[in-house]
Amino acid sequence: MSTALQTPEVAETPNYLNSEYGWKSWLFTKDHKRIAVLYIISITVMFFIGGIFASLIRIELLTPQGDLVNSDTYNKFFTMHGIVMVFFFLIPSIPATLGNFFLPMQIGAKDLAFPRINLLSWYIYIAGAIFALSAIVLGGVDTGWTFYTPFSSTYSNTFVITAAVGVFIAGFSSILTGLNFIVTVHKMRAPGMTWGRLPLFVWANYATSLIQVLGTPVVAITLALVGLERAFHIGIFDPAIGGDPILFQHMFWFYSHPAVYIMILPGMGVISELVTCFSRKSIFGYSFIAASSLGIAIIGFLVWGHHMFVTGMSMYASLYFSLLTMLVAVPSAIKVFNWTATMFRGSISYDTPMLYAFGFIGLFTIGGLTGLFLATLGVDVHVTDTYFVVAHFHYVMVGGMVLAYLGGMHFWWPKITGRMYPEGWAKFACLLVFAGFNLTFFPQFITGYLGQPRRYHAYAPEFQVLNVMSTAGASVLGLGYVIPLIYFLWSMKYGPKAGNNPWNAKGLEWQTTSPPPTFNFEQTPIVTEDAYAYGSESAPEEAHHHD
Amino acid sequence: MHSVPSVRTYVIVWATLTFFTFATYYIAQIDLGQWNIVIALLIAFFKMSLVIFFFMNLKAESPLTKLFAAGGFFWMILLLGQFFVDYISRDWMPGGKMW
Amino acid sequence: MQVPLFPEAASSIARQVDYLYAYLSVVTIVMTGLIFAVVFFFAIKYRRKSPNETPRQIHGSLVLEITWSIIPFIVMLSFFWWGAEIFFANASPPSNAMDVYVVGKQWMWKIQYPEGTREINELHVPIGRPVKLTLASEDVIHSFFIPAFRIKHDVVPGRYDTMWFTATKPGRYHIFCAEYCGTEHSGMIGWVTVMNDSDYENWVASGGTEGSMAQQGERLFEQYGCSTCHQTEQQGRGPNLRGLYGSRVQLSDGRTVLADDSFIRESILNPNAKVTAGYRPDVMPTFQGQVSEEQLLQMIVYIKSLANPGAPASTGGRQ
Amino acid sequence: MTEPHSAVAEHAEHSPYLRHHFDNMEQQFDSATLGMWVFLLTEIMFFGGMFGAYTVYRSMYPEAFASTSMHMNPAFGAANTAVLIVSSLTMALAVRSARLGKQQALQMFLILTMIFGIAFLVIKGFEYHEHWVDMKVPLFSGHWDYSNTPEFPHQAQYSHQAQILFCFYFFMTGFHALHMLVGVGLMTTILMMARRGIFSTNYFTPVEISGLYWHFVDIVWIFLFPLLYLIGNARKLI
Repeated sequence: MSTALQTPEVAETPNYLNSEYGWKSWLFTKDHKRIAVLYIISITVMFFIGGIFASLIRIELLTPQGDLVNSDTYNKFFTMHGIVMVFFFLIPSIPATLGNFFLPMQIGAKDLAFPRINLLSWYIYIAGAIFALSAIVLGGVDTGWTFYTPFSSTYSNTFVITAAVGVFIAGFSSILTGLNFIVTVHKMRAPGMTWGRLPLFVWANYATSLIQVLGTPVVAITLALVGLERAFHIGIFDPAIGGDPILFQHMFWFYSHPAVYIMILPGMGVISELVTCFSRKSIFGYSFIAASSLGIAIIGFLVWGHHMFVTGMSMYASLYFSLLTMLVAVPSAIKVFNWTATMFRGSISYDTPMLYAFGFIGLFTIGGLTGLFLATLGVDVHVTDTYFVVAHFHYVMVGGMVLAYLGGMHFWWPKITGRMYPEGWAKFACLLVFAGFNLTFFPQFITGYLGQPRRYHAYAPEFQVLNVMSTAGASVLGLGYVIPLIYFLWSMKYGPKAGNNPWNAKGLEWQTTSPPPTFNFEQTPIVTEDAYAYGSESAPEEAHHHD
Repeated sequence: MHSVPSVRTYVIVWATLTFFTFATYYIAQIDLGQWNIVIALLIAFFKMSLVIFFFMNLKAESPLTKLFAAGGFFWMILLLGQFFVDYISRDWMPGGKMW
Repeated sequence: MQVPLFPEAASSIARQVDYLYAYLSVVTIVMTGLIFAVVFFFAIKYRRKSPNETPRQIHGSLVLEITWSIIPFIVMLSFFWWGAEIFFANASPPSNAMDVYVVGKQWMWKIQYPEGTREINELHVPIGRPVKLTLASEDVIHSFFIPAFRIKHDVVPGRYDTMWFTATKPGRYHIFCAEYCGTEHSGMIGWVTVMNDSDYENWVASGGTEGSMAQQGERLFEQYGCSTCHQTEQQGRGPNLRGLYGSRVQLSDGRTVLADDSFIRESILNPNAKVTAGYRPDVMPTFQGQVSEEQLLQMIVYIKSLANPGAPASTGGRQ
Repeated sequence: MTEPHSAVAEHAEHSPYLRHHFDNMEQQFDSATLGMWVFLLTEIMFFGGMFGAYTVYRSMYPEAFASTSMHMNPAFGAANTAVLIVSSLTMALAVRSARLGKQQALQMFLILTMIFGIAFLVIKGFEYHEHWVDMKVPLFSGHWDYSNTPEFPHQAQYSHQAQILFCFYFFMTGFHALHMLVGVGLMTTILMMARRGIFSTNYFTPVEISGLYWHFVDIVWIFLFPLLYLIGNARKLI
């Protein structure tokens, strides 16, 4: 790596960034890499908007009395935090940014199969985001991101329809991304890129796409039904006319449980790339990791009922969903074990992306195992709808998904921009994120078991100590997020040139120049090796000389 | 690229579809109890298959396309089936013991 | 300030849930510790020593894959089994449970006892006796949660839900609404007071000036004119309700249903949804919007009291 | 890992409609077709959500659904089914013409498809109008009444659940009609492309995938017809 940094580049090679200039060249681009950059900018904005709401929630919860804002405002805070983070950050996060950028490159394609649809999906995302944000500006929404009826359809006095329309629209953006990925993986692979040679990041995104395509339409129609019910005071979930509010929950979770796999699966794909690259090892159990991605996607559709054990769903259904939930944990466990085994006898470096991967493996293990608490019927009755749930999904979503996203961003940043980020600051920020995260969310497992219900504006005073710890952790975590934002922006101008392959990584995306040219490759590559062939003769030092 | 079916095939398919449309209409006028819905759905499935295999020419498509088409219906049935895991067992009386 | 790891355990199942939780926690800690330890060990032992080293490649091991699929699965099945055991054992209340009726409303819990006492956000129960709560909601979904008892159940509008517990330790414990229900969700809290038997008897005796729930129900029955058609001594235009509760009713469309709380509730609010065989459907008007959830419960308790043929109608309530 | 690869063969059959990122027309056509089928997958799930909810309520309130269905006019439904099936036939023939390069026939069949599609919407409009006059549109409170069915005097008892079935009726047929409108729009676009002489035996992808969409919308109706119109026709209840 050091050699690469010191190699001075004589002139900028033609690449996707300097091929055209001006805002039009960005807003009308059909290049998947530019669209990925547009997505990175938009989801970063959404992430920080969601983050502001999170900070406000944590500041409010410093004291048990609920004295900072009134309860109505607080309810809007957590609702907007949920809606923005789930639908406008987590779901598009890795697929629409890193996936959009690197999935075509990793399979040796010039672009996604439908570049115009790809651009359209970004515009749809922006339209959805505008609706969701206008709901905030108009006065907020207070239903929680789950939009449970009949509260959302009848009782809430806030801008539910605006927010629901935003989510509805954003759903189509997600569908189009998924559709594009599926077709691209099937039809656009370079010669020699067989299914058995696909990088695991591609497998993970493919599995994610299946969920996006199969699940998202159901939540779209469900939210449409809620919107219609709200607008015309007539509908199918209203108990007064014989409707069943629990049916709404079934329809909502049919998508929204698999949706958590939309969020985490691509993160798992990133970790497979990181662990192999920074251990210089071929992945342990390639086919098991690939199959477990598909397994998670498929079984993930069968387990949604574990959100509903105390809702009055039939207890036989509870039994069924509990058992299947145990089953879906197996492929996740397989992944964790295989990543760990990959490091065995490797050549492990401590570059920032690998630190994030370490963090991911640990935190995801905690997040996954605490998920089993919630799948276990006897315990779930007590801990569901408490802070235990909040802690669990933040361990998976923030400890898992956001760490993977940051790890992937650091890993591919030199390819995206052609520049290195400052390593020292990056390690420091990674440490802050890890420490701040644990301090924020670990205490919530305890408050949860002690019985603090979630979505409480004011809480019983005995929970205060743990809540203060959470808030303290959140401020560290917040700092850990702001630092990368600053140094990434800084590095775009002042970062040292990265060279084509600073990590000596395998994978087709590293075989082309940094930043990549508009059509990714000078000539369509022909693949002759398995993914992660770190032992093969195109040895690290050789790659240096090419720079 | 693909074989092109003859006009004759299309017309026969259309005639069959129309025939079954009226068949389903008239059968619905006869009280067959629970069988009314079964027959109506069987006819609908049959008509759907005709449209998919002939009009949409799925029979000439690749196995991959067939897999995706079948997957859609499978997934919808899965959605329904899992709704009914809850709904059919709501009234079962739980004994105190598990099994 | 001391931070406990477990909330107070004040019901018969609390300790069972705690043991299961402890088992899950131990497995989690051991597994996480193991993964952390191995990752740390590998990271240090196999750290990159020279920039150009190329480790020997290992591609996988079927034996290992099968091992680390099967063993976790068996452990998870043990979670499932134990959890399902507790869940099922507590699914339906014992037949000798005493009844308490809970109505959730934005943003309070309204509690009635068969004896006629009514409270808001306060629940008094005797120690050592199974208590069955019948839950109804007037508006949105709420969730009745008593952390010290380790129980929780959603309160869904348009239907009845039940939950039960046996308190084991005198004291005052939190009641929370656990399902987000609107502006003052976090204010929808209360206290359950567990009392010794004698204290409880005294407390019961001190309250309730409006008569028992069954008596209140009977008054409503007169007030709404139900008794014109549903006569208890002879056959009226509607079915005789004596002995109805708990029996199986033949419907006009051929089905039979159990005459339970939900059936009676539906029959009052939407009388024509399930019509008893031999009766005309369009005779009885709907009472939707006229009776509150609390009144409905009183009428149900009254009809329930008619189930026992020997007992006079107006002595409702406690066994 | 990689080596340069000569792409001469891929440029052999170069068409002006081959997009830069595809190797050849075959790949482009296959991608578009697969993409459409994947899109139809999402459409199945979109309608599937409604069909799922419908099935739950129908199993909950079978009698109410049967009696409420008496308000529908199966003659309209059957006529519309027939119209849609004819439009599917003309669409299939349009695709066939495109494949064989018969440009005149293609345009004619596209116009016919549009006519039948619009006929469907017009019939649907009459039907909606009839429901409106009949006070069966659950839009504004006080403007609906489910009790006036001469064939079935006891409808009043089901007035609650009747609203549910009518909600399904309007949501499902409404979303279906919306899809028909989109389909007619697609046909217009394709027709204009055909008039500009874009299609050839080498390039007819837009016709092919619009055809798939059109047939799918037809299939949805094939299910809506028996599920909404024909529930209770044979039942003489109570």
